[in-house]
Amino acid sequence: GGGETKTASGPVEGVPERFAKGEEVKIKVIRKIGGDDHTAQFLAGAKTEGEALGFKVDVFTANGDTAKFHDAINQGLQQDYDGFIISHGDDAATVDDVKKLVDEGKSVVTFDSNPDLAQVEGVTLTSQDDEALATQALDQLVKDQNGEANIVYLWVDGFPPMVRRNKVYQETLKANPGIKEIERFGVAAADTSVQTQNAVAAMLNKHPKGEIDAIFATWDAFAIGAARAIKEAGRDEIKIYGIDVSNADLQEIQGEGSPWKYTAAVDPKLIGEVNMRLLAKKLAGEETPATYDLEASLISQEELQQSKNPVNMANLAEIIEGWGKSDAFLEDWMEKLKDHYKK
Amino acid sequence: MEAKLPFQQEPAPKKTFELFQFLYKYGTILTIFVLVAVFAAANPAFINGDNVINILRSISIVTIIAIGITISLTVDGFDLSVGSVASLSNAIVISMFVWFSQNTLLAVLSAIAAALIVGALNSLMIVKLKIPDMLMTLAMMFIIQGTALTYTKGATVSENMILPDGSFSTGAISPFFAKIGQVPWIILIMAIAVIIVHVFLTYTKHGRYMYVIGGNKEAARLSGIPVNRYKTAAYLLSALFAAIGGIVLASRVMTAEINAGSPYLMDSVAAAFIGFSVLGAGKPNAFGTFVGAVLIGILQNGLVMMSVPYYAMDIVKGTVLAFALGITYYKQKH
Amino acid sequence: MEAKLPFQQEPAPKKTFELFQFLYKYGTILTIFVLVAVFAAANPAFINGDNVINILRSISIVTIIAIGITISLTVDGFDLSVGSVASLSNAIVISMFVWFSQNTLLAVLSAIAAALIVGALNSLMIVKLKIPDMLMTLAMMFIIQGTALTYTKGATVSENMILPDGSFSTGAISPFFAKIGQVPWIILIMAIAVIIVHVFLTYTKHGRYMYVIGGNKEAARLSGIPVNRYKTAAYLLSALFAAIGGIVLASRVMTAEINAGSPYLMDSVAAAFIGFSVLGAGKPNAFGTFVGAVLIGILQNGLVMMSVPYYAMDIVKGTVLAFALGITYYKQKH
Amino acid sequence: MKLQMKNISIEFPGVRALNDVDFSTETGRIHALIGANGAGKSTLMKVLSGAHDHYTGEIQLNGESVEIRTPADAQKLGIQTVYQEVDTAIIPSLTVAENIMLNQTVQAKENKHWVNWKQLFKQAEEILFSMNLNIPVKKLAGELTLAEKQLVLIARATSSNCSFLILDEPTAPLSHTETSELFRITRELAERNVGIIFISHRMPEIFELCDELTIMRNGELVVKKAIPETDSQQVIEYMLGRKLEDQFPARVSMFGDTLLEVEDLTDGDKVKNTSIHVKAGEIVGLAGLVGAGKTELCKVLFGAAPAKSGTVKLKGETLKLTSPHAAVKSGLALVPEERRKEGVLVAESVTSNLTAVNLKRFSSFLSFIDRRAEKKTAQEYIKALGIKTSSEHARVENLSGGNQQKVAIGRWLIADADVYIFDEPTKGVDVGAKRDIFELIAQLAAQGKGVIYASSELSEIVGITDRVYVLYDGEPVKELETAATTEEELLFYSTGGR
Ligand SMILES: Nc1ncnc2c1ncn2[C@@H]1O[C@H](COP(=O)(O)OP(=O)(O)OP(=O)(O)O)[C@@H](O)[C@H]1O
Ligand SMILES: Nc1ncnc2c1ncn2[C@@H]1O[C@H](COP(=O)(O)OP(=O)(O)OP(=O)(O)O)[C@@H](O)[C@H]1O
Ligand SMILES: [Mg+2]
Ligand SMILES: [Mg+2]
Repeated sequence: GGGETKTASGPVEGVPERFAKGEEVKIKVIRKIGGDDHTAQFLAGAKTEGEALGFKVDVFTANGDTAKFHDAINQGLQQDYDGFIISHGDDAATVDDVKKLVDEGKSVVTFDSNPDLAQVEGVTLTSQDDEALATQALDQLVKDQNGEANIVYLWVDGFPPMVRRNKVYQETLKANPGIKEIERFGVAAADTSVQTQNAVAAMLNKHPKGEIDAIFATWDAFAIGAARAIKEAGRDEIKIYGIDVSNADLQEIQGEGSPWKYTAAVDPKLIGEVNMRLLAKKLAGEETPATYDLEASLISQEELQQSKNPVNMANLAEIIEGWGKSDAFLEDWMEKLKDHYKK
Repeated sequence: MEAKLPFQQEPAPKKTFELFQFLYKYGTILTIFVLVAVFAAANPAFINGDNVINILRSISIVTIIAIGITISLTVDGFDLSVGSVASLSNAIVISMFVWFSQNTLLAVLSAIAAALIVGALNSLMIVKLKIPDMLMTLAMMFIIQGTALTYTKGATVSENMILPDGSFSTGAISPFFAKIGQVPWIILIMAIAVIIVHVFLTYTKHGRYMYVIGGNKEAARLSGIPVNRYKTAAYLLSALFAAIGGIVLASRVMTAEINAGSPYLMDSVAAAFIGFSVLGAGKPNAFGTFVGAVLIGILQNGLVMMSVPYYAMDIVKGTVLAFALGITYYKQKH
Repeated sequence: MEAKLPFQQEPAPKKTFELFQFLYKYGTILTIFVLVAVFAAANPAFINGDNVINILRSISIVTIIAIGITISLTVDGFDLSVGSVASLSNAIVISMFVWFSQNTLLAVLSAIAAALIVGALNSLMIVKLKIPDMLMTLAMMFIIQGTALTYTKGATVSENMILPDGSFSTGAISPFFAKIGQVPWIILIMAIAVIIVHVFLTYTKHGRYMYVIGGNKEAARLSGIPVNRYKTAAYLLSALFAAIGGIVLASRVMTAEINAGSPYLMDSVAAAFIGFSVLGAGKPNAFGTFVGAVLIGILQNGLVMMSVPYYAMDIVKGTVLAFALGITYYKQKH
Repeated sequence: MKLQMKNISIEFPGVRALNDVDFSTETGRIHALIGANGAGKSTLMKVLSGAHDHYTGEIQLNGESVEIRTPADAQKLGIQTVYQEVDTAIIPSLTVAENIMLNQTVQAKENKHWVNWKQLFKQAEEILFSMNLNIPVKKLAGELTLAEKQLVLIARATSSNCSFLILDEPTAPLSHTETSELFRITRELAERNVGIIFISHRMPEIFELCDELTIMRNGELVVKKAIPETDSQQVIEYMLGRKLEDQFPARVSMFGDTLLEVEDLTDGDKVKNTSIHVKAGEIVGLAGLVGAGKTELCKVLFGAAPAKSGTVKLKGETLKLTSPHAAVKSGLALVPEERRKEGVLVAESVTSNLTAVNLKRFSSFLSFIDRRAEKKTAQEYIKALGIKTSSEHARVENLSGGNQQKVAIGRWLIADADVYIFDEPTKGVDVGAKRDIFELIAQLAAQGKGVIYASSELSEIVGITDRVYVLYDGEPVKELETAATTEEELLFYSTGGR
């Protein structure tokens, strides 16, 4: 719920003035897209980190409805929030909204939003490093296939991260004439994975064994659907290279005979956490950068399968070095706050 | 006047306060008042002027689209394609600015023209081929959705977007157009739409004909009303209002995202249906639809304000809707 | 008693081949054959056995859910909540395994029990409070969607997931359960559902009564048919089939994604409506619904094979749907 | 003005409903159109009013050929119609005023776009006033009684340009007094030089009201005659193509034990303090004017409307009248008054209509229906009842009114109940079919069933029943032995006489 966090619980030593007296700090996290695991983890990351710091954190997703997203920002403006995390505000109107927020003296951190936000003073733009994500997955593909492969491209236009990933993909195709795209497909629907599953099943029929070497899936919902379709058809000669990860993805990758070999990802929970810490620094009046890219890692099936225990998002860090453990913007005073609000 | 027929005497009208009759008529409005009271008690900011404007702004697009559905409902039709028509007109109006550097008038007219073509197709198939409206507009929904997607190549259209050939688009959205989606214009447009359609349906011959057709198509035909012509008009109007909704949406978000209009379908249908019973109308009506949209808007806003977790919001929304329906329809059980 | 009235002689039934009568009856099936021919000509792989199985597998969940809608349609109802019920039962069945380490029987039964509660609520409100079914099930759709989301806290449920307290879930999905969503079981389940419901609706007293109620509720009531009981049964059955659809989906994807069932609503509605006219039934029927689902499935699969860009797919899907509707309903115009 | 229809023919799938029919009449006259059920009367009038466009033949006004293919064509020529089935013409969701003014609004000048509500209500009120009717103009038409709806439709028809008025069985739902009121209105219209075409199955009123008559049989014209030149015996012969024996079957009443006992039944509204009983083999009449509460009483007895207090015992056992389902189970049967809405399943086949109330008889283990047995029984009953239908698969929708009624009765015969309740079973039924229905009812009584016969046709009450309760204002005010009473006495008590 709205979170019965402890507020006004007396003074804290050694922390920025803003937090020293234990005054209530209210944060609103507003995300445009929703209904996927990435959203759930992102929001969970922001919320747990914020509450650990003693903030009151409200989260909202507009489930892809742009106008509702703006309604929520405008509504938040009327309420007594101190800071906002805005996620996936990729349209021009977001810039105006954020301007209004900043004019009202609110602190704002954005994630994967309109690059024009850079023009608004005092806002930090964070993003997953989409170029790095795509490059890591594609480089691995090229390496595994020795630069010669027929591939299926699973991609959907219309979303800024997708546009950025596509750019890398096009460059890779240009650089490696041996890589040929023979099919492409992609829908952004509520049941993307099932639709992809059905579509890939049809493609596998069209192209008999030997005609497809690999699939590049620019989104985990595509990859998981493709992986299921390949398993159903028993076409284990095809390898999947994906982007993004969730717990369900990890189970799929670890599964016996899964074709999903690699996925490049940033921990979505960590994104939420880092966003929250950036916001805390802003509230404390500390210096923050104008932009920040979260680092990407490449997760391989091999590494996962070597693990004795089943791997999930929490213990992935034990296998992938540096996973989920960024201490970016983690200040000493934050640890103190966390200690203070513990129990 | 004297009754010569021995119609047995009408029983004296019952003076007892008829609770359910009352609830039927005022149930929805009552629910709104209760909600306002609850939300305001929880957070006084709920009823400050800015928030009222927020709510009105947030329901304006839903209301405009729902008004179109209402018109299709009056002739006993049902237009499921409105959401996709809104998406299409959103895409067209923005692309006219961004890709083709056209002026506001031309951009808006193109969007409306496209919507009217859809409306004409709908009515042709429904009126001439007698395809059931729900089915036909469902099929049309797919077609338009696909058309809008193909038109934009599945990409979001926005200023300075990268075109397929790698260059940037140079067109700009006119500042005048940007006004449409802002307060007070967006609210004014909604108000005008509601008032015009209310007047049209209640006080003009044409509006009454539509109700006659909706009430008994056969009777309407037999009394010489050109039923097909009015049904056609209804689908054209419903497409027109969907287009206006899409244009206002375009101005509000200044981009054309894929399927941007489709989330409005459900809320609009709900608003139009809730509107049936408002003030005991018992039929689709513009004012009722507005009240229905207000109910939904207040709920949405109030729940966000009360920080109800987003995933529980649907429960509350559904429950209040069910509750409003419950008191509204309980009377019919008597 | 003897017929004393001098009846007109019956005219000999016309032997002329009535084209449109024929198209009305066989329009949908004809469309399917044409599509198969076109797709097979474009790519012979389309009609190889594996692909036929692909198609059947891809329509199985839609068909199962659409069968439930069909039952609600027979009593002149309409259940919009099936998609969300499928989501809910998907979430419950997976969580029973993953969170609570239950066995298959218990997992499946819990999901079905939850769905039946929804069905009971729906029918209570519709039958007792006389809330229009579309409205009530719309409200219920929101409620169930929210409930499912709240239950899973808006996250995907999968094996080894992290629980809110930071620990791992240790439950595993039973290998037996995993079979349900695989060929041939998934297709068999669909086939059995279609056959049972077809036989039920066509050859049993209860099915006949449901159609009678759908045709004229008041006349059915005065014929001594327990209308409310059958309406209740219809909503329970529709929820039951939605739950089965959700369970099969769960087994197919082995996770519980948010709102996983909701996309099935539209396709299921389309399938059930297309099914109306199959073989000239003129009313909702299980076999027709299956044919409707096949039509949609073939289209979907064939278009992917022909590498139609995904954004144009909806256009083709909608157009073929409109075309099938067109030839199906043209005859009523005579 | 002279109206002539020449060589009119029309076909529906499977039926040639009209075959070279000639019909003519003039303004200022009241012209009766009569014929057995399914003779084609309604169809001929639908041609005249533009409701069917696929007929062949010619229509002339004053010798000039006119084209009538749409309702608007007919109305422009001043041909107005009140259709047999009121529900096809009334708009239940709109007010009485809008219903009355519908044609006027439609025919108003093209450039008139606004609705003047005040004027609309006023004009509607004036029209009702001129007809001496007291119906609130702001009420929704859906809330009216059947008779009121009928009158509203007549008001609509006469409200605008009207040189010919077609009344298709207008008196069927009307009571005696309402009928005379209607006759007054009709005569006034004729005096105002409107030509009336009047369809009815009630012989006496035709002779009372009309100037001339046209008789149809099997979709063909039989004869046109002036009223003074003929009598009802002859007319019936023309109609049926044979002589009609007695209208009512001769019966020997043999009563058994008391089957149904109703004590102090009250529904808190229309039905008050009703205590009646029915013996085995007895036909008990419920007489009363329209609105006396006959239908309500029948429905309460059948569990179709809630009772407030009172007991109903069947064969000594107290019934729980919670639903028609329960009533049927305990052995009651009701043939309701409004057959299209309540009595038959219009969209279903004749077979499934006939078997619907007793499907159990045709279903076996696991409720599977034995279709062969079902079909056989249906065919038997179609033959036995003389239901005129193209086959047992035909949809009841396409049967004529009288045949629909036979289906509505037939289904209960299959159900084999103990007590049969008939609510106006002969409404809209021709004399031949009426005779069949009386025969059926007599047979039921002879088999030891109890029969309740509700009707506002006093002649029928006198003709068929053994005993009669007269209802006034929802209450049985008098119980009479039929043999010892007369129509006059029944009317006396029905109108509140004491
Ligand atoms: N739309 C239709 N489709 C098929 N058959 C029809 C249609 N309309 C009328 N008929 C048939 O035409 C014949 C004449 O019917 P019509 O309704 O004119 O009889 P009627 O003389 O008015 O009888 P009644 O006194 O019972 O009302 C009947 O056999 C009827 O079944
Ligand atoms: N078609 C109808 N529409 C609305 N109300 C009706 C209708 N028919 C009957 N009623 C209601 O039932 C009440 C009782 O009338 P009812 O029909 O029981 O009288 P009745 O004695 O059966 O007359 P009838 O000769 O019409 O059968 C009416 O006052 C009216 O309120
Ligand atoms: Mg007739
Ligand atoms: Mg009656």
